[in-house]
Amino acid sequence: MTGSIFESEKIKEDFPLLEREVNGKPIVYLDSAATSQKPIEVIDRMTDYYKQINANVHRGAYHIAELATSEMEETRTKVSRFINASSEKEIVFTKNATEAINLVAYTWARTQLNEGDVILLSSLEHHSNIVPWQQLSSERNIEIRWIPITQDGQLDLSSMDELLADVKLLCVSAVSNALGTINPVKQLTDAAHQVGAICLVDACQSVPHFKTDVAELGADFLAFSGHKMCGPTGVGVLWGRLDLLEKMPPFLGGGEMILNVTSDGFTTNEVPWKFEAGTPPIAEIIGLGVAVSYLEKIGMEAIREHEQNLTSYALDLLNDRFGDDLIIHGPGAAVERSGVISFSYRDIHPHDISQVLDQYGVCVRAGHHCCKPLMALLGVNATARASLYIYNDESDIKVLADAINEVGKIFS
Amino acid sequence: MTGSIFESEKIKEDFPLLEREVNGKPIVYLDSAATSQKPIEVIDRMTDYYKQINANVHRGAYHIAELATSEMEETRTKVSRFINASSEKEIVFTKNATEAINLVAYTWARTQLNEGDVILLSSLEHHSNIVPWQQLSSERNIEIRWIPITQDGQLDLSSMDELLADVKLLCVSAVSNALGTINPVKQLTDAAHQVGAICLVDACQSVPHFKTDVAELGADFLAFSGHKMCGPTGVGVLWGRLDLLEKMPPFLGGGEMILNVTSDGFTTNEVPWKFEAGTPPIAEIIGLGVAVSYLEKIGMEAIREHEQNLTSYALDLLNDRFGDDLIIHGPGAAVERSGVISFSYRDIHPHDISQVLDQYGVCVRAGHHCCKPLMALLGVNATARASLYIYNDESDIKVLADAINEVGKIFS
Amino acid sequence: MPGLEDLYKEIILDHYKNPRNQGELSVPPAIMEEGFNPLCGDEVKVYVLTDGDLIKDIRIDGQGCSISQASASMMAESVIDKTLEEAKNLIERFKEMMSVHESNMDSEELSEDNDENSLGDLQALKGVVKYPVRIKCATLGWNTFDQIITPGE
Amino acid sequence: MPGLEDLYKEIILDHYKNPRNQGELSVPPAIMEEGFNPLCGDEVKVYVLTDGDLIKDIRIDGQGCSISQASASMMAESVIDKTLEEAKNLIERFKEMMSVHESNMDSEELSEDNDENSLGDLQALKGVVKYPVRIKCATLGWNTFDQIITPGE
Ligand SMILES: Cc1ncc(COP(=O)(O)O)c(C=O)c1O
Ligand SMILES: Cc1ncc(COP(=O)(O)O)c(C=O)c1O
Repeated sequence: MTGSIFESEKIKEDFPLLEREVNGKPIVYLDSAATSQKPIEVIDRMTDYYKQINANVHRGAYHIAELATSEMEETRTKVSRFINASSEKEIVFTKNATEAINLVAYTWARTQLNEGDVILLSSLEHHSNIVPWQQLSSERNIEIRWIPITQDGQLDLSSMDELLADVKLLCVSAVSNALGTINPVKQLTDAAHQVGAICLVDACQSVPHFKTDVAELGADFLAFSGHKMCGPTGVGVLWGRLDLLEKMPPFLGGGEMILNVTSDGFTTNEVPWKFEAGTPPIAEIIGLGVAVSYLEKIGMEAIREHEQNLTSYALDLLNDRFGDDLIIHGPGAAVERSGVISFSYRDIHPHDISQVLDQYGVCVRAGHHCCKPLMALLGVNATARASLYIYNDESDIKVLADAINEVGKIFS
Repeated sequence: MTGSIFESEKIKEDFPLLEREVNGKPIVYLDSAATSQKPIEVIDRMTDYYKQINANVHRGAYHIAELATSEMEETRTKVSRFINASSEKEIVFTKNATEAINLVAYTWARTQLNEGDVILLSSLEHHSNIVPWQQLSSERNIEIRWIPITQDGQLDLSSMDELLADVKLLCVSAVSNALGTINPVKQLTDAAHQVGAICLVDACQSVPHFKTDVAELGADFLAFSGHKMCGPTGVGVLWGRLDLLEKMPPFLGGGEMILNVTSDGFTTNEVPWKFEAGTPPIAEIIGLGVAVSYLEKIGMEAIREHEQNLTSYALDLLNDRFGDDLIIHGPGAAVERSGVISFSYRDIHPHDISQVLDQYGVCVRAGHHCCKPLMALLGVNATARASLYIYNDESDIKVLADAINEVGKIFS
Repeated sequence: MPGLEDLYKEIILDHYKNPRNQGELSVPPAIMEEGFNPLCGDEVKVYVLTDGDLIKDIRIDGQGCSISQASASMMAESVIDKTLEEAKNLIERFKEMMSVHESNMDSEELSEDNDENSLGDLQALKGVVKYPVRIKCATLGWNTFDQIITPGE
Repeated sequence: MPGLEDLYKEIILDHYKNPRNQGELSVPPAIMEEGFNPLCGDEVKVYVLTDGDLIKDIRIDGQGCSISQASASMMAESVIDKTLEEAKNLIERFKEMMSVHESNMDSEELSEDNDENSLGDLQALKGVVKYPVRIKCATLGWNTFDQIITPGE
């Protein structure tokens, strides 16, 4: 089925790492929620950057500096179109999604939120969308409130009205990295806007896998990382509504973000450069631009369709094969979730599961997935997590299942 | 002369970009103070990382995640030895030097400095070592005081005693990026420590060019960037004394920097991970490790000797050829300066100089070099700046001089 | 000067060496705005004296490269004695010329077009689009002038 | 289970399935410390009851993988009824074994050595050094125990 719309065999060939072996077995990479593999064109473009046009940006009047600058700035435009931003000025490059969220916490939130205000978080959030708010909360005596979850790891919106009282900021992930739950972002942002709150969407797990439209989501801020969407490490993106960005004070101070500096003080540069202090991750931004083009070439709708089909296949296969021995956390149906499959197998610790799977070339993550509050709610310490991407296919799922079976034998 | 100790022709071959042409002329790259070119082994190692072991670090129990983690952590050890830190725990990876300085401003300084305290800056500082302090100053009513400079762009230490009154933090660059001045860091840190101040050294322009020993410098914090020392963009380093780092609150909040998170709050991870929130620039850190090995292979003493000889050659050549038409800012003797040569030529605007030089393949920077307060003191708006590195040789200087001559013809 | 002919045209060098309308005006009655080019440190001060709808006088002060100086000088010459409306129109057309369109970049032949929208001498600056970093130099004076006559933007 | 024999030895699996000294002690008189492995979320609680210099009782509570559970269980068995001095010495030798030396990593043959410093059953954990990520699992209980008997560190 999945083969018909999507040539996953051909896509696999774009990713050099997937040709390697681990412990004498072909690698089966199922940890794309942590970081994705990179297609050869992304790797090559960065190599070419260093071999052909490497120069510091924005200030050089010479040829290669102009090339580097314009390629970097073209990526800004590309990214802004990719998420349907209204202007490339709304795209701030950071080092990762975590910095993007912290930027909002240090600038927008620290000028707008005060004692008595409430920040509403979903119980599915990643530490990167929790800890910055806890830091602020303890500084300012701001209340953090949690949207509870249902048994199957979906947000429980039954008491949103009470939850929203005094809320000034809603922080929610579009897709949970721990369970794969797709959250009803638009419904949440609509409700939050009704009470005048601002909405930050953590899109780390959605931008790589779904068509993203910041307007449709009703987001005011949106954060994601390059390395989970076929791009390199070292670059992330904060999108923000232009009017908000323009009113925010700067964050990091230094080169690039100033218009003028005297011994008495400084004036800030225009948005978005106001938020990009110091030499940017130039090669990485350019690499991200190639990654965006790569994903667009395949098509975000096709990607989602492939992943949904494959997830459905995986859920069925694992349930059929292991029955009650294997519990898959999160929503039951593939349509309600991304390609993240978080599971418990008997009472075997996820760390041991992952160690044995590695012996069969299978890469899955074991742990709390940076979601300790969620793990506490689920009543587990950790889970094993297999997460899919464009280069995975049914054969990968079969190898996974066979390897899980071997785990059972050791810890019987 | 320089050829004898240093095979610059062979070194040039390590840098693929230096083989290219610009406007039909072989490139003459003289902007290493902005960013250096990268040797092939650094580029190749990052490519290999993405092709062989790309995986998110620290949390994966599978083989390639272990390889990525250990290579990243080995780089920490390598960097700590390179600057003679007492432990690899003192090495915090950031996105650039600017973030490193801001980290100190947001954590150490915001918990230690209060109204009435004084921050002492040298007048040679880069905006990245000025603006973070101005941001703090305006928040807290902290005084910023400036160490003046002499006519030839050296720090004027004649009234240090008065300058040091109430100083709690000294921020000084080891080498000026605008003038190349080598500052007497040890003398300054000794004086500052006498009044109980903490010393932050901006080592962006020294670590790539001089043997660096944090203990010998008497630094408490030291910041530098990977991209100026043959490493990739997207990675910088903060070194800090372990006891200071351990007492500092965290900066960015998120994954990696926590030990535990509950819905009520979080506990921080150990130093240095406490300061490394989110997915680190993994490929970039690994690339930086290769850059450090590359520099060590050549030898920092040999690098300095080569650069000093070449600077001396350049100063003589330019002075001889252009006489009073060309003013070289900063100290007169090569021994007092790095390979940064900042100059004014007649009354021709540096932007125009650099534009014409580009026509001859020569890359120099024109502008304020992120040192506007210094430019104000020098009474210029901008300068043209040629900056040397290991791969430059006498022929590059000759091409520069010939091209400057052409500039003169156009704007006669 | 191979390759630089498009940038450093005769008329640009002339305006650079002999800038028109240099100096200051007393504020008030004139209005002054300051512009910075954060990339190279250039600063420009534009003084404008209006009489109703008419730009009676304009002066340029500050430091900058040949392109920013010449562009501001040529701007001053073009807008003096014009109405605000006409000046705004000119700014718009100038910025249009300075924006990096594929067409602008590609056209080997940077010919002056002769329709009613002709920018006259200002056409000489068209070569700047080939050097994206210099566009900010060319538009510095214009943006600053724009801030004066289109306030509150 | 090709390749995993060094990690999942018989004795380790036995301690994992039948952990010794599991449970709690009342605090006081016992002392309790909690340890976290930030990488995988494992938590361990170590309770120690001393009588003068003697470790009278030790209990382990918490959740973790086979390696962290087995290691803590084996630790408890080894230190009960020992003096603090002896326990500290054992901690040191165990950590030494767990540190990634070239020699440790290279030795294909992870043989038990038989000199007076032998760690006895604990030697079975030596295979963990081949899997650097798991070292933190193996040392979690030990570090937590160390915090109790070497306070103020
Ligand atoms: C002296 C000095 N300090 C700080 C910086 C800032 O470094 P980065 O832009 O890599 O953060 C630079 C380089 O631009 C520099 O030369
Ligand atoms: C949902 C979610 N939010 C935030 C992050 C943090 O991203 P990064 O580590 O790239 O900053 C991640 C990934 O680890 C994630 O999955």
